[in-house]
Amino acid sequence: MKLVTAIIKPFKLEEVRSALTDLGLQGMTVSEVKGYGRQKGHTEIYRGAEYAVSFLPKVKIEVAVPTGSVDKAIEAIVRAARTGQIGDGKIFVSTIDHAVRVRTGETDDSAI
Amino acid sequence: MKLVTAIIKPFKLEEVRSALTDLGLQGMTVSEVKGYGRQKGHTEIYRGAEYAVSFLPKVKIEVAVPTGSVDKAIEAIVRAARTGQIGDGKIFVSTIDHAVRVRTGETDDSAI
Amino acid sequence: MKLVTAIIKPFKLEEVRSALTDLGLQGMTVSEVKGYGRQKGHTEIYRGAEYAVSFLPKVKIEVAVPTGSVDKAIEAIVRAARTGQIGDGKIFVSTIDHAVRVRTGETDDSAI
Amino acid sequence: MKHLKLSRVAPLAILALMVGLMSHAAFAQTTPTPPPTLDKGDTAWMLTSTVLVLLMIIPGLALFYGGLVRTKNMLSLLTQVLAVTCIVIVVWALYGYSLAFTESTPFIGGTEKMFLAGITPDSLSGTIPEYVFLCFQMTFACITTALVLGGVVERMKFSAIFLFAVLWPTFVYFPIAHMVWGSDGYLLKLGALDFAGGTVVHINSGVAALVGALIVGKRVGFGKEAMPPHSMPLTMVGGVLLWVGWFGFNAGSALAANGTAALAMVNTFTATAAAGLSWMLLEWMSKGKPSLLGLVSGVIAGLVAVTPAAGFAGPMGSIILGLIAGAVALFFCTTVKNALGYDESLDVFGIHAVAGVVGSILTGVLVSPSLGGLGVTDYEMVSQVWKQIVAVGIAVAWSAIGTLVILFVLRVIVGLRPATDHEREGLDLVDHGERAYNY
Amino acid sequence: MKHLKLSRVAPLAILALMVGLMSHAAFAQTTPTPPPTLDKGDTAWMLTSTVLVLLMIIPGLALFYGGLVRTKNMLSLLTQVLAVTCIVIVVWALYGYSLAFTESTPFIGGTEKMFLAGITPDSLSGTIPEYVFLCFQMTFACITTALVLGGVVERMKFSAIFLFAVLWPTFVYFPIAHMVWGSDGYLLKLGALDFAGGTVVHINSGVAALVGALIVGKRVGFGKEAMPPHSMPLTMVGGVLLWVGWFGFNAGSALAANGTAALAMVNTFTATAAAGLSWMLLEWMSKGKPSLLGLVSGVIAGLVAVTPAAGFAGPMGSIILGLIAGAVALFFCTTVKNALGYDESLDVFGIHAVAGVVGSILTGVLVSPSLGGLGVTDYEMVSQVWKQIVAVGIAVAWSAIGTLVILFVLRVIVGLRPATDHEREGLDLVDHGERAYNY
Amino acid sequence: MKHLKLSRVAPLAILALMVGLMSHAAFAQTTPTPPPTLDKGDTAWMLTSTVLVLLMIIPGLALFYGGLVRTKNMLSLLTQVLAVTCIVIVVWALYGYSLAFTESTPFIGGTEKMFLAGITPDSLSGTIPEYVFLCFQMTFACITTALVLGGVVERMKFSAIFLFAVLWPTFVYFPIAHMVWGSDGYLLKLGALDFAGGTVVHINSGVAALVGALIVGKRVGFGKEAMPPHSMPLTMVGGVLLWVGWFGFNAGSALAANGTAALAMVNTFTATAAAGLSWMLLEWMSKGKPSLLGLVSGVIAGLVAVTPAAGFAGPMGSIILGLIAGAVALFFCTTVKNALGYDESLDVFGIHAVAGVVGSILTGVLVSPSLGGLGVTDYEMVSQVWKQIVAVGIAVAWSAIGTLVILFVLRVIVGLRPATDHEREGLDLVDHGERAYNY
Ligand SMILES: Nc1ncnc2c1ncn2[C@@H]1O[C@H](COP(=O)(O)OP(=O)(O)O)[C@@H](O)[C@H]1O
Ligand SMILES: Nc1ncnc2c1ncn2[C@@H]1O[C@H](COP(=O)(O)OP(=O)(O)O)[C@@H](O)[C@H]1O
Ligand SMILES: Nc1ncnc2c1ncn2[C@@H]1O[C@H](COP(=O)(O)OP(=O)(O)O)[C@@H](O)[C@H]1O
Repeated sequence: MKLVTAIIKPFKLEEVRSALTDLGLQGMTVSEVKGYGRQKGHTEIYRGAEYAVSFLPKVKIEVAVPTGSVDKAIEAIVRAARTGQIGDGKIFVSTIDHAVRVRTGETDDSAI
Repeated sequence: MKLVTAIIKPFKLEEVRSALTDLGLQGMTVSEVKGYGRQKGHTEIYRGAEYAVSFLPKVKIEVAVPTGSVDKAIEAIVRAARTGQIGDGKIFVSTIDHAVRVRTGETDDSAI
Repeated sequence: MKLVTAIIKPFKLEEVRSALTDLGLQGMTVSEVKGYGRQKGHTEIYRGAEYAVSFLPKVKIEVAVPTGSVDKAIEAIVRAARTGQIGDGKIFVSTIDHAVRVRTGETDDSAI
Repeated sequence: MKHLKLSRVAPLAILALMVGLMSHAAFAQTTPTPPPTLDKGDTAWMLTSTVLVLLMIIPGLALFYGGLVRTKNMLSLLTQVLAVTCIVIVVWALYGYSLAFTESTPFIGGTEKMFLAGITPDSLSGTIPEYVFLCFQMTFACITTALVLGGVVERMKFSAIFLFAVLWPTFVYFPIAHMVWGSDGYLLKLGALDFAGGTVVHINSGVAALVGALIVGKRVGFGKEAMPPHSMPLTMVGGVLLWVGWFGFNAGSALAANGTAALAMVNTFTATAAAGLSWMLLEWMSKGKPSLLGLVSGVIAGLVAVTPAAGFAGPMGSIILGLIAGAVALFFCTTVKNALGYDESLDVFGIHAVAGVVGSILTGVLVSPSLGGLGVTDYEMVSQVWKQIVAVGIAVAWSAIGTLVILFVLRVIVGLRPATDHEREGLDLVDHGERAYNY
Repeated sequence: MKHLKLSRVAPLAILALMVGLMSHAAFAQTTPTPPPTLDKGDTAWMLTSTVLVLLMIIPGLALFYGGLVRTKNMLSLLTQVLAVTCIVIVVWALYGYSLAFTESTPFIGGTEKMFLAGITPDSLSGTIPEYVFLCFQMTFACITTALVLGGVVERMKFSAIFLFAVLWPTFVYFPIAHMVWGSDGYLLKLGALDFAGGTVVHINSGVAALVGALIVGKRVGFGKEAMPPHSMPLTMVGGVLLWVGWFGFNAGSALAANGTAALAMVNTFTATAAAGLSWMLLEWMSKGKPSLLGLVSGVIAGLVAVTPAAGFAGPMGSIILGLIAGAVALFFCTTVKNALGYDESLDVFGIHAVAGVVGSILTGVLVSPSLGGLGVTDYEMVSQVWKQIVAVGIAVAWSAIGTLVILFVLRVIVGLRPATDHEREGLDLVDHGERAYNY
Repeated sequence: MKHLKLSRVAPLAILALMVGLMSHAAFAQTTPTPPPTLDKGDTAWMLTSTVLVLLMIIPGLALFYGGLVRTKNMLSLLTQVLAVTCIVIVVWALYGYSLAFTESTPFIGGTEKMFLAGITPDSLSGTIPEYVFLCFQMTFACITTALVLGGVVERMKFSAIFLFAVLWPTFVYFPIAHMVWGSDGYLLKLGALDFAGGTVVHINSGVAALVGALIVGKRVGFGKEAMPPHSMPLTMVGGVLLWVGWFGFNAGSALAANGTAALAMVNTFTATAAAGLSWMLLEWMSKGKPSLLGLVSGVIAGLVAVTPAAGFAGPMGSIILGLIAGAVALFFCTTVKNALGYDESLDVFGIHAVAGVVGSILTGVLVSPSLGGLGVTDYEMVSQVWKQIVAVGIAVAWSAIGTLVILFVLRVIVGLRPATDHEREGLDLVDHGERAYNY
C-alpha cells in the first residue's frame, strides 16, 4: 500500500479529483498549502513597504492506494494537473505499513 | 519509530487527543483538511447556481510514536474517533527513519 | 530520496526557508498546523466560559531532498529554527519511493 | 424528556404569574402629545432616529450575535435576524401597529388601524407625521423580537423561528407595548417610568430568551466542547453599532429634537461608557485580564440600563447607573449563570433582562432632583421604586408565560430542534444550504 | 471573437433603439420647487440623507458585491467601487451637475454651472442650500455608476474601469438624469412617475451591467468551476446597509422632512420586507431551503421596485409591489438567467433592471387612490402605465447604446480584459499588488 | 537604552519648544454664538452629527486601524479603541468639558462645569441644547485620543494605554482645545482659521503618535518580517466609515443646518475624492500599480486636509487642496518615512499631521475670495498664512512635549512594552486572553 502525495495548482483540484475517481479510487484527503519552488512569487506593496511573497498557494492531495494502482494514479494526476507551465507541482510516493478504517476496524487494502 | 496519521471527524479531535495523552504520548500535530470518500457531501445553492460540494471538513492528526506503541495508539484513536457512521476516517501508519528535537538536538525515540 | 518534515514556530519560517535555499534546495511545501506538546497552551475566557487551548500554531515544512542531502538539511533547519525554548519543534525524516515533476514528467532526484 | 423540561420551567412561570397577579403598575413615557402642526426639525430627527434603530438590528445586532456563534451557524444567525425583521415589519403594518397603539382595552389595542387604514401623509402624531411615528415604533417591535433569538442560537429550526416571529410579537410584544405606551394602556396610567422601553424591549426579550433557552435545551456538546466566538471583530462591530444606533432609540424616544433628546443623548454616552469600564475593570481585577468581550458586554449592559432612565436621570446619575449595571450583569453572566448551568447562549437574559431590571428600578431613584434627575410630579422615591418593581413584575410574567405557550405550540406544530447530526453539521448547511465563508 | 460578441449584442441594441424611437415618455418627480427661504429641518434631513446615500455605496454596495466575489478578487472589487465613487464626485463637481441640472436642451443641460460656478452657501434649491441638493444628487450619480460594476466583476482591467467611470456618467447618466429631473428635461414634461430614480438609477445601471457582461464576456471557468460567494456575512452586511441607506435615497427624494418623506419611509419598509420574504418563501418552496442570499436579494429587489413608487403608493400597495418584485426577480435570476447562460455575475440586471421595470410600471397602477395611492392630477391608469412603459423604453435604449459604444471605445484604447493567467491569479495581485486577507 | 531613546527624541522636543515660544497664533472657529432660542432643525442636525462622529471612531477608526495590524493583535487594537472611547467620555463628563469650554485662563478653562454642574436640558449653546454641544465636542476628544494609538499599535501594554487615555486628554487635548475653541482661548483671539479641528485633532494626534512611536520603539521584527495588513476589507470599511462620519465632523462644525454646513459638506466630498485619486494615480505612475491602501490613505489625507478649510474654501479650491494633500502625504508615508526608518506603524503622523499641516496652511490661502473662498474680515493672504503657521507651531510644540512627558511617566509607573515573547505571541492573548478569530 502506498501513499501518493501530489502538490498541484489549486484550480486543478476538481480535475484531479475526477481523474482519480474515474480510476475507482474512492477516497482522498486534501489540504491547502503554500509552495516554494522555481515558480516565482510576487511583490506586494503596502504604503511604503514592499514585501516579496515567495510562497504560492497550492493544494496537497493525499491518496492511499493499493501498491498495484500507484502507476495509473500518478499518470492520472499528471494528466489532469499539467498545464505545462512552471509551478505545476510534484508527486511523491511513499510506503504505508498499515491502514485502518476507523468506522469498521477493517485494515490495509480493504480499509482504503 | 512510526508516524501514525489519523483522519477523523473534527468534533472528535478533543476526545482523540485525550485518548492519546492518556497513553503517555505527549505530542502530536494537527491540521485542518478536506476529505473525499464514501460519505457524501452536500449541495449549496447561490441564487441560480447549484454547487455540489464533495469535500467535507476533516482533521488530520499526525503523531510520531516508538514502534512498540503503534498498536495501542491505533486502538486508542479508533475507540475515541468512532461514531459508527460513514466518514469516521482512516488511520495510516508509515515509517520514520529519523527524528530530531529542534530545541535540544536529541534524536529518534528520545526526540518525540 | 527522503522527505524531511519539520514542525517549527511560525515566526521562524522565513529563516528556515532561506537556510534551506542557501543549501541549494529549491523547493518546499509549507502548511499551517496546530501543535500539541510539552509547550503549554493558554486559557481563553469568554464571558463566564474558560477554555484551555492546548494547541499552538506551528508551521510544517516538507522538503524532498536527495538522500545525500538529508543531514545538512536537518542541520540547517535546526540552526535556523532553534530558539532554545520549549516548543521549537521536531524534524522527521521518511523515505520517498518515487517522485515526479508534473510539468515535465521527470522523475526522482531530477524531479525535486 | 418533555416532562423534564416542563418541570424545569414551571417554577419560573409560577413566580412570574404571582408577580403579575399581585401588581398594580404604572408607566409614564414620552408618548406623543398632540399639538396640531408638523415640526420639520422634529421630523428630521425622527426620520433619522428610525434609520438608526434599524441600523441597530441590521447589521448591528446581527453582527453582535453572529460573531459570538460558531462558524457553522453564522449564516443561520444572520438569516434569522434579517428574516425576523422582515416578518415583524409586515405583521406590524398589517395589524401590529393597530393592536399596540389604538385605544380599546387596557391590555390590547383595537383593529381600527389594521392595514394602516386611515393614515395619510398628513396624519400627525404630535409634531411628526404618524407614518414616521409608526415606523419608529415598528423598529422597536423588530429589535425586541430579534433579541430573543440570542437565547436559542445554533439549535432551533428555521421553520420554528419563522413562525415564532409571527406569534411572539402578536401575543407578547404588542400587548406589553400597548399596556405601556397605548394611551389607555393599563400600565401607562399608573405612573411607572420607562423612557425608551426598558420594560417593553429589554426585560421582555431577556425573559423570553431565557424561557427559550430552557425549553429548547442546551446545544449539543455544551459544557464539553469549547464554543468560543468565531469572530470577535464582528461582535465588536455589531456591539458598537448597537451603541451608535441606540441614540436613535433613546434620544429618538423624546419624539422631538429638543432638550429632552439632548439629555437622553448625554446619558446614553455616560452610562454606557461607565458600564463598559465597570465590567472590564472588575473582570481585570477578578480574572487577571480585561477582555474585549467583557468591555462590549458592559457597553450593552449600560445601554440597556439607561434606556428607561435616559430622559429622567442626570449625566452623573447615569454614570452611577452604568457602574452598577456593568457590575451586576457581569456577576450574573459569569457567576450566577455558571452556577445554574443552563445554556442561555448569548446572555440576553444576563444582559438585557438583568441590566434592564437594574435600570428600571434605579430609574425610580435617579429621577430624583436631589440626585440630578429631572423629577416628576409628586415624586416620592419609595413609592416610585415600588411602581417600577410592579411594572417589571408584570412584564416578566407576561413575557415568560406567553413565550412558554408559544414554544409549546411550536414544538407540536413544527418541532423546535434539528436532529443532533444536523445540529453538529451546523444550521448554515442544514437549514439554508449555504456556507458563511469560502475563503 | 470580436465578431461573435457583436452579434450577440446586436439584437439587444436594436430592440432598445426601437423602443427608444417610438416612445414619448413623461416623468414627474419631486424636483425642487423654489420658495425663497431656507428651512433648517429640511436641510438637516437632506444633509443626513446625503450621508445615508454615501453609506449605501461605501461600504454598503462595496460589501454587498465584495462578499459575492471570490477571495482573490475581493480587494479589486472594493478598489473599483471606491475609485469609481471618487472619480464621479470629481466629474460631477467639474461638469456633471451642470450637464444634469441646468436648463438648456431637453436631452442634456448646459455648462453655466461647470466648476459649480455661481453657487454660494446662500444659494437655495427649494428650501435647502443648493450645495446640499447637488451633493445629494452627486451620490446618485456615484451609486449608479458603481452599480454597473456588478456585471463585469472579477475580469475587467482596472484601467478600463477607471476610464469607464469618466465616460459612462458623462454620456449615459448625466443625459438620462437631465431628461428625467432637469426642469426642461424631455421626460419630465411628459408625466411618467419616478419618485426616487427607478429609471435613472436602477434600470439604467442594470441594463448597462448586462451590456457589460455580454461585451466583456464570461469569467474564466464560468459554468465549470464553483464560484460561491467568499463571504456571505459581508454580503449580508452590505445588503442591509443598502437598506439602511436607502431611506436617504427614497425619503430623501422628498427633498424635505415632511409627510411625503414619511410615506416614502413606510413604503421603503413594507415593500422591502415583503420582497425579501417573497423571494425567500418561493425559494423555500421550490428548492427546499430558504437561503440568506435569496432573502438579501429579495430585499434589494424590493428596495429597487419601491424606488419609483415610494412617494406615490400606499403602504399596502407597497407590500403587494414587494411580493411581486421579489417573485419576478427570483424567477429572472434563476430560471431565465440559467437558460440564457450569460455571466451577468452579480445580477445587477436580474435585480436592478428587472425589479426596476416592475416598480416603474406598477407605480402607474399603485399611485391610484383606489389602491391606497396618493393619486396625481388627471390620473388615468392605462395612460399612466403607458407613460411608464415609454419612459422605461427610453432609459433602456439610451443606456444600452451608450454603454455599448463606450465599451467598444475602451476595448480599443486600453483593452477590457486581463490575460487569462492574470484573471486566474486574481485581480487583487495583478491589478493592485495586494491581497485582501493575510490571516 | 532609556538614554538612547531620550536622545532620539530630544531634537524633536526642542524644535517644538522653539516653535512654540516664538509664536503668537490666532484661531477663529465656528464657536457657538449665543442667540437665545432653540432651533429644532439645527438640533436635529447636531444630534445626527454627534452620532456620525461616534461612528467614525467605533467602528470606523477601530476597523481602519484593525485591518492594518496583524491577526494576533487585532482584538487588542479593537479593545484599545473602544476602551479609550469609554474612558475619554467619562473624563470629559467629569472635568474635561469644563477645562476645555469654560472661561478662565487663555490656556485652560475653569472648574465651574465639572461634573456638568449647572447644565439642564434647557441650557442652550447657540441654537442647540448645551447637552448636544458638549456631546458633539466629547466625540472630538475621543477620536483625537484614539487616533494616537495608531503610532504604537502591536507593542504597547494595555495598562499603559489605559492610563494614557486619562492623562493625554487632560494635559494635551483639553488645553489645546481650550486655546483654540474656548471663548477666552489664547489662540482663538489671534485670528488663525481652523473650521473643524485640523490643529486640535489631526496635527495634535499625529504629532503625539510620532512621539509615541519613537519613545515606545519599533515592533519586534520590524524591517525583517513582513507585516502586511491582515484584512484590507476591514481597513477599507473603516476608512470609508471615517468618510461617512466625517460629514458630522465637518458639516457638524457649522453647529447648524445651514449654508455653511452645506459648504462644508461639498468640500468634504470634493477634497476627499481628489486626494484619494491623487495618491492612487501617483502611486500608479511611480510603483506601477494603484493600490487600495493608497486610495484609502489618500481619502483620509483629503479628509484631514479639508478639515480646517471646510467652511472657508470653495469646492474647486478643495479639489486643489485634495490633490496637494494626497501627493504630499504619499511622499511622506513612503519616501520620507522609509528614509527615516522609524516605525510610526499606521502613519498617523504621515497622514494626519502632514495633511493636517498642509490643510491648515492652505486654509489661509484658499479662504481667499479670489480663489472661490468665503473670505474673512480684513483678509490678507501673507499675514493669514503666517497666523496659520504659528498656530500649527504651537500645537506641534504642546503636543510633542506633553506626550513626551506623559510617556516617560507611564514608563516609570507601569512600563510601556510587553516582554518580547509576549509581543511575539500577540497582544490579543497576552493582554486580553482572547483570540480575534476562531474559524
Ligand atoms: N523539494 C521539494 N519538496 C517539497 N515540495 C516541493 C519541492 N519542490 C517543489 N515543491 C512543491 O512543488 C511546487 C511546484 O514547484 P516549482 O519548482 O515551482 O515548479 P515545477 O514543479 O513546475 O518545477 C512548489 O510550489 C512546492 O509546493
Ligand atoms: N484512499 C484514501 N486516501 C486518503 N484519504 C482517504 C482515503 N479514503 C478516505 N480517506 C479519508 O477518509 C475520510 C473518510 O472516508 P469515507 O470513505 O468518507 O468514510 P469511511 O472512512 O467511514 O469509510 C475521507 O473524508 C478522506 O479524508
Ligand atoms: N510525537 C509527536 N508527533 C508529532 N508531532 C509532535 C510530536 N511531539 C511534538 N510534536 C510537534 O512538535 C511541537 C513542539 O513540541 P513540544 O513538545 O511543545 O516542544 P519541544 O519540541 O521543544 O520538546 C508540537 O507543538 C507538535 O506540533
